[in-house]
Amino acid sequence: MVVRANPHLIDELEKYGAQDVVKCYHCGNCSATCPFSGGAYLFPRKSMRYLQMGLESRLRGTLEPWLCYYCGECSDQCPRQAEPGETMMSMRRWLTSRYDFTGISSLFYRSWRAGLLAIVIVGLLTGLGLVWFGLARGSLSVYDGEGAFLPAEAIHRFDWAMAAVLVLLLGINCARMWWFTIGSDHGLRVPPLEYLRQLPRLPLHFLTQKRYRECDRKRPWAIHLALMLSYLSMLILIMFFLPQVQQGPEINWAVHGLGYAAALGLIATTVYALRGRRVRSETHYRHSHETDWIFLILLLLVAATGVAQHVLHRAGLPVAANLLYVVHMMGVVPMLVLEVPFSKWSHMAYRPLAMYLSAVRDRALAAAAGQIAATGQGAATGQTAATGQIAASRPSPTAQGAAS
Amino acid sequence: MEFEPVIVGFLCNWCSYTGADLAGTARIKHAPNLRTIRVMCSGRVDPTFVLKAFAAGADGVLVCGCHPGDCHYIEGNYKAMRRFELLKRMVAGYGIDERRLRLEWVSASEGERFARLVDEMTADLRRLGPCELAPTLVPWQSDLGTLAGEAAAAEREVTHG
Amino acid sequence: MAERKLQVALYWGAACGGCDVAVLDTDAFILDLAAVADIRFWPIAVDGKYADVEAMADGELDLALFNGAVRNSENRRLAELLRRKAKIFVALGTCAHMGGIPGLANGASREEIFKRAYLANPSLESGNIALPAVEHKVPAGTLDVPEFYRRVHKLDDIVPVDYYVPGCPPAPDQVKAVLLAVVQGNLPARGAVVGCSERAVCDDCDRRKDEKKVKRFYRPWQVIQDPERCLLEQGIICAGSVTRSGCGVRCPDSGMPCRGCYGPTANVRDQGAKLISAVASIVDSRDPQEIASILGEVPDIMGYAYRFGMPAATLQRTVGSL
Amino acid sequence: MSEDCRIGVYICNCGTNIAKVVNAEWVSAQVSGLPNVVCAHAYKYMCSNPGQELITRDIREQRLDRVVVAASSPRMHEPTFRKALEAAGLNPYLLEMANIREQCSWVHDDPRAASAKAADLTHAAIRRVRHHKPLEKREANYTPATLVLGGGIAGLTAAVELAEANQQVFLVERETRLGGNVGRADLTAPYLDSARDILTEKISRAKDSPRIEILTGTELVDLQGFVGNFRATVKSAAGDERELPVGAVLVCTGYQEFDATRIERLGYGRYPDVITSFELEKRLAEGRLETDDGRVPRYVSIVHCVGSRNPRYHPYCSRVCCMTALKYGHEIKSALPAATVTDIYVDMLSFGKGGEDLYRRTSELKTMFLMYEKGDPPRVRPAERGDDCGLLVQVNERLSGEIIDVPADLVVLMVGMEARSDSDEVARITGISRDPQGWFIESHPKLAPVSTATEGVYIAGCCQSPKDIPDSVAQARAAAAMVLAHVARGRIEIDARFAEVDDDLCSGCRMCNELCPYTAISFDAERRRSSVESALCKACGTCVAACPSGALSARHFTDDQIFDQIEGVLAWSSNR
Amino acid sequence: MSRTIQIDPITRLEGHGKITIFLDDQGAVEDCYFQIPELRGFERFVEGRPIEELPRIVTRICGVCPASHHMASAKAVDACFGGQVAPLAHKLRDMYYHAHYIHSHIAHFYALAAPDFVCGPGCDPAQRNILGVVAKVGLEIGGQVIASRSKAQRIQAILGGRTTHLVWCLPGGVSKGLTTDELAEIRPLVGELYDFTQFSLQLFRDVILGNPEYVELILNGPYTLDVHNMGLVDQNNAVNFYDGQVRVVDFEGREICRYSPAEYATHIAEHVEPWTYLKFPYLRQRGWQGFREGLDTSLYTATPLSRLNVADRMATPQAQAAREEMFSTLGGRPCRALLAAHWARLVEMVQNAEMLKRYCDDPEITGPEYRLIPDRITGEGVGIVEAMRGTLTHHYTCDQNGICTGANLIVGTTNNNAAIHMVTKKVASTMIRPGVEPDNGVLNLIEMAFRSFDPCFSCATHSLPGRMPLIVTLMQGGEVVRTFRRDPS
Repeated sequence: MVVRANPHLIDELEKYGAQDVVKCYHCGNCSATCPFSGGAYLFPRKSMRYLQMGLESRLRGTLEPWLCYYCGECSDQCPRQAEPGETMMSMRRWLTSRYDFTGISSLFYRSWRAGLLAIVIVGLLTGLGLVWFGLARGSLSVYDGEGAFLPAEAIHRFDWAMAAVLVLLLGINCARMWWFTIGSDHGLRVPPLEYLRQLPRLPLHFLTQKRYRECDRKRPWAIHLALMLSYLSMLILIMFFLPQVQQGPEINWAVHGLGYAAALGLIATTVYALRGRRVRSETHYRHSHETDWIFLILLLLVAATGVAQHVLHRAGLPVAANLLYVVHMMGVVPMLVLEVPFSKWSHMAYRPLAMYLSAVRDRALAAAAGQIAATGQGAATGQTAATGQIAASRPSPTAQGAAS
Repeated sequence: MEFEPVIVGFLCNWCSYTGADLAGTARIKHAPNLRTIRVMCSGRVDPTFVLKAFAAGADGVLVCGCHPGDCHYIEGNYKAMRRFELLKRMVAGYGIDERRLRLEWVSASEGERFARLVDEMTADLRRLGPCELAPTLVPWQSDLGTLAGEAAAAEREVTHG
Repeated sequence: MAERKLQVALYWGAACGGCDVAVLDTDAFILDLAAVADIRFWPIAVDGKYADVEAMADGELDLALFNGAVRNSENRRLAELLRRKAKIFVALGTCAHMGGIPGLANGASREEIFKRAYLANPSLESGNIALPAVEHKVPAGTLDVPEFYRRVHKLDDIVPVDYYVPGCPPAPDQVKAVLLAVVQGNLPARGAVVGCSERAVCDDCDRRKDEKKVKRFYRPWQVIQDPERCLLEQGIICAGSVTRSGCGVRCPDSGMPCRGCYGPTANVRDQGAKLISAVASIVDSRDPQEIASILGEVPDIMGYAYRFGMPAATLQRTVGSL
Repeated sequence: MSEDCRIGVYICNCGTNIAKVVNAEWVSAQVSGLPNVVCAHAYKYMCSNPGQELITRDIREQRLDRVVVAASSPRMHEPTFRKALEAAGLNPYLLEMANIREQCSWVHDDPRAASAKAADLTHAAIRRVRHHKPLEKREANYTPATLVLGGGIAGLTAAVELAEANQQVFLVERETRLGGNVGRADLTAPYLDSARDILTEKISRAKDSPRIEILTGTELVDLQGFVGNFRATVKSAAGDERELPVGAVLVCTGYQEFDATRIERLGYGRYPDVITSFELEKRLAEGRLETDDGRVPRYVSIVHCVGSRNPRYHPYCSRVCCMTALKYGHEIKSALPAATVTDIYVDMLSFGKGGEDLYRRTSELKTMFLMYEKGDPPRVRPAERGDDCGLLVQVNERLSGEIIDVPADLVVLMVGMEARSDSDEVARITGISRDPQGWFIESHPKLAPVSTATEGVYIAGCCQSPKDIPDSVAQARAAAAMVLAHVARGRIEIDARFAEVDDDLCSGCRMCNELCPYTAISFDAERRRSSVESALCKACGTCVAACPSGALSARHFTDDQIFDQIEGVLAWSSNR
Repeated sequence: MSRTIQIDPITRLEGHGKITIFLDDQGAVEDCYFQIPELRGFERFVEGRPIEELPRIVTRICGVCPASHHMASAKAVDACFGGQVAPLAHKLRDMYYHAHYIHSHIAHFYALAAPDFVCGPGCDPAQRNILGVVAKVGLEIGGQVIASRSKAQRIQAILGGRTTHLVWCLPGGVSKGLTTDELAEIRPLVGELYDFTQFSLQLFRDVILGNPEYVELILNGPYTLDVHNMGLVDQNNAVNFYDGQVRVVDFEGREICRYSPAEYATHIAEHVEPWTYLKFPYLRQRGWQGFREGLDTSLYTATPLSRLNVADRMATPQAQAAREEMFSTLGGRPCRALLAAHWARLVEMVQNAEMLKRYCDDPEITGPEYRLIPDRITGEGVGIVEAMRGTLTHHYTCDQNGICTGANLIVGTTNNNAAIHMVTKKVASTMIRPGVEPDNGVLNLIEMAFRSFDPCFSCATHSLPGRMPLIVTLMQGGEVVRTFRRDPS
């Protein structure tokens, strides 16, 4: 089937951070160095090719960018400084924007200002809302218990409400991802069972970043894992133990110990990342899309304010603690509302999903191949049977007539 | 012991002889049955040379020149080609097997091809055996010595055969 | 002129007698010769028997002219006899020089020749199986005939020859010239070919010659030849260029191509090989197929190449055994 | 043949190169008994100084007058040993070599057979050398004028070079204007400087030079004579002929472009917006980069290897197209930044100085590079309704394995170079040989890139093979240098090996006249004899083999020599 | 006791023969053999040659009558190409052939036969040759003889470009015509030759008929044989040398058969004897009956005399007159006196000269249409002419490319092989009587038997290379007791 080349796609991708794709002349070094490249997935080269040729549909349907962790090996090996690693990164951004049905994602990626503005607005709205809510039902000098300015239960309910919305959005995008990569490929028939059989991969990859560890470079994986686990544990604390977390002023180590570790992890890793991006310490830090900065800063901000309001509360300064709490929420809410479905944060869903889907896809292809082989054989045997029949029927002219 | 044919080769200086040298510098082993005579061009090869070679006892004669169009002398090899057309008929007229006389094009870069050519022809001639020019080449005295008996034999054969 | 008359003998081996006629064709010169020479032996015209020759002292003859090739033991005997008796032994004519037309027999085996003559031809007594025998008993005694050699030999295969007078037959004037040279004793170094030109027939041929390029060959019967133009250029195989002159361009002048009876010039070792080399060289084509088809028109290579010289060819080989 | 000649035979061990297979001692023992052999030695390295001294000493002390060296290929060391003979006051041509290394020890394993063969070859050499005659090289004057054929960049360069070395030059150009194909170009790759600048400089220098006579609208119709003494006949468009005496001829007749209509699927000739590189050059030069109907193209597709590297047309690479195409990328982008350029190529050959750099720079301009399968050129067809372009180029894209449509308003075909249709004529007149594609063949692809089979006739530029401007210029200068080298020597040395006619034997049959590719044989109609102009003769011997009356003989390759050689090689090893 | 007589070799004829005579104890002839011992193989080695080349190859069968072979061959080749020949070519060939006849007959009569009569059988061998003849008749006449022969040769040279070994004839015609200038050169020669034929007849009358001893020898000597005659005749049975039908007439003048060339094999067969290489032709219908004379024999002669015996008339007036004179002198036709062949030869010469005259006056003779290019190859042909020494037959076959695939030749002298064998024995038995020592004369008389046939063993032995001397051997118990030979001194 003939596909139309789109010379302009490459310009589009540049807005998502693609750089020097044009320089690539397909020597294939990148694919050669990448430990994951191979078999059906010849990235980064193949994706680079689609990109250069502007084969949008092909690009939208590929899972390859998600199979890359941007260890940066390929970019370092590239004889043309075509930055394949970064191109994969930018393609992930682009893909995110494709999956997102609202179009918000592509808006944010193409203009960081819009993204930032949205964050600020959501932040302010959150602030105002909380202040109004607090003053209406309690006093600023009370941190917890009766008449608390922001009672934990209330926040807890709010969190769950928000989570529900996010999961819905993300779910839809994931569905679209499935549709682009497998669903719309009518040539591909997936045995339904495979979806179940491959399911365990999701949590596995989500929790262990197993695949990331296979990269030759281990440090990025370690950092990423640390960040990811800190965030995860923090998320669990908040989603399930918020009241206990907010109790005080005495420290409940069962809960707070974990909290402190997570916070430490978050701050350490974000600081590391920010510093890295500033001094371009590593290949994957060499190029930073605005969204990268926003995300990290936001994350650091949230972590820092969270810790701060906690300390103030313990220090017996309820007013200051409450105010900081509000500020903290002003970071948390936009971060969750905007980043998770529409931006970088979404990859924590897409990546494992990509692993899962690619596995499913592979099985499907393998099955198809087997099918062909089988049918081929069937045909062959059928044939021999036929000839056998003819041979057998040689003597009888009628049979022969029938045969012919 | 196996019969070892002797082949006389007329090689043009610019392509074939150089090709043969190349086989040497590349150490491409081949049968030691060829005896090379260098001429400037395959066009220099007078049919008389070939007949002379057979008369002097060669079992085969190999004439090599540049590929058509590549002749150092522009078209000497075409002249060789034309003469060969009649020469092979003359050699056949002498009752000599056509496989004993070959005209081949070997360029300066075809050391391998040259080596294979020599091997191939040597193998052919081993199969064919010596190029018998007798009985008429035996000195006439011995010719006479055996004549009477042969005449009688001939007569027997003719009359009773 | 010498006091003592020149002692001369003429003899024919396997020949047609044309050479002797050539001597007779010197006409009145015969009488002049008779004045200065005793013709001691000349079977065609003068009485005198072998015995007379055998009786001579070695070297008694000043000159012996031997024409004809050596086909049988009788020819050989006479060749050796005359060689012994003669101071100057001359091969007269093409047969003695190169084997001549009878030499064409070297293209066939003795058996084949016998078969064709006595066992397979339309006018034979039906059912004949009789063959001539070297020895045959008759009631009164035994009859014999000489040994018939396996092939035809040119004279100097048998005995050393001092001079060669080529031609089939030699032009009478040339014969006269040679005899005069002997009489006057101004002969070149022994082994020379005399009574002919050093150059080829083309030298004396008046036909116009241009650069030669032939696209098609014809057999003499296929075209009316242009009497002004070189026959070879007209595509008619002519051996003039590979043949000594001296004949007087008899054949080309009568509209027929030369077949080479005077033999090759001094530097040419094989008249036939030279002929095919020359003829092939002027074919006007570089395309193998075309070359093959053009030269395919030329029939009977051996017959053209060795019409008069098969026993003198570089490569001696008759087809078939025996 | 000199009956009483005294031959010295020297068999080389060549270290172990020969000795490891051929028993040199045995060979020398074999041949030492042969007639005329005065001495036979086996020695470690004959080509070494001591080895050569061995020869020279024997020549002096043993009064040798013939020498046989059995060693490496004569193509290798013949000059060496000839010098040795000369050093000892012996004519160098009294040497004969037997090749017992390249054609014996290096290619055979069986010592017995190899030694026997070596002995045969040596025997043959001994038989042959007896017929050798002292030969003297001869000299002829050199006419200090040069005919330069073709007024392209190569011809101009050579002409100017020669003129500035005070040489008379006749610059013959078939067209009415100088400049050739370069004159049809706008900018040049890879540095994008103007072709016009390059040319006008050369042309004006040529025109201003008092030593260059420029003959435009003129062509060469005949060339007689030999190196240093040619007589070239040129014919003007008007039809009047003129004979020029020259010492050398430089052939710089260039190339012609491939006819793109031959590849139907490219649509050249069918769609007005499919144009050749030369047509694009024209538009670029005129500064109007637009489609046929005057629109500004948004999409430009450049198709490489049109007629080149295609088994069905020309197997070779035309060498300049890739760089030119990249150049177009630049020119188009700079003219129309909005336009997108697509380069559809087989392989991107960006060899040489600045090439790779130009490639990178062009790709940075977002040129889309598509690769197609050799022999499967893209198909051009009109765009469908609703497309934002005039044409669609369908490419079987190798790198992605996709069949894709590329939008195009203008399709540029990088037509390759091919030998001029009249190259056979030029070749015939000047006695140059051509390869199957019609390009002129140089004497040696590596060591003699500008000389030809005819001494004194040189080739430069694209008439020899496709090449870019720098290479053409370099070749032109090299050719000029060859000429000047002759001039410096002043006289021409004529090889002592050539064919000669024995006037006493020639019967004027004219069999040989047509055979000589160098027209060295002339016929004197008055005397009815043919004769060889020895200086023209290259000693191939074709005429000798053909001469029916044995009047022609080839010096140093006489019948006697070859016949004895035949007897020699067979004397011992023949089965009879 | 028995003896062996040797004559070694037969001289003054083109070629040699070998005779072995066995004498019994009384010295009477017991048996006598005439042998030819060689083989040249023309029939074999013309195979594979282009058929049009044969006329110029077969001339080498005989250098004395090459034109006969050339003409017979040319006619056979014409037939192989379908037989169309330019009419003018026939005239030119015939004209040439007449000149050739004159040359050959002069040579034979004066150089070979005349010595026997002019000098006499018994004279010194050293004198018994052309030079002897010249000495006898005088240098002036001798010169005239030689000159006349060379005139005949000259005419041939002008017409065909060559004398010995002609190359002139091509299928369909001849390679060159006759120009008016050439005719102008020929015309006077012809006149002189005619005069010379008359002179020769006169010489014969004077020298031979004037000598009763000779007349006796001719008429009543042993030189007669009761065998048939063969010769070529035209449609009204006049003598023709170049073309016509072969007629065989018995020795009493009755026609036995008359056939055209293509039918030769149904009328003629060849018998092979193991003691000679030369075959013995005979009339096939009558079958081989051995060497016997008589009305029912299958043997025949083909000589000038046979030709005159066979034909009813000569083709020209003066020749006819000479013929009448001869037969009346010798007692009517047919004549069985073999030696009369010499006379017949002179009669033929007259017809030759007269025919030459005719052609000289033929306005068409210098025309341009002397050759047709054949348009087809039919593949087989027989050509017959009268060679001086008898009827000559060439029979060829060829393939579609005109390459010869087979050849068969029956040559003049071969026809006479049996006759020679018989007459030799006859003469020997009469001349060699018990107790009488044979002398030169006797032995020469035996040779004379040959010469009457003007036998050409180079022709006859076209299939036999080299030559044998005639040996008359006297034998006892298979042993050569003594070799007889004439002593020059």
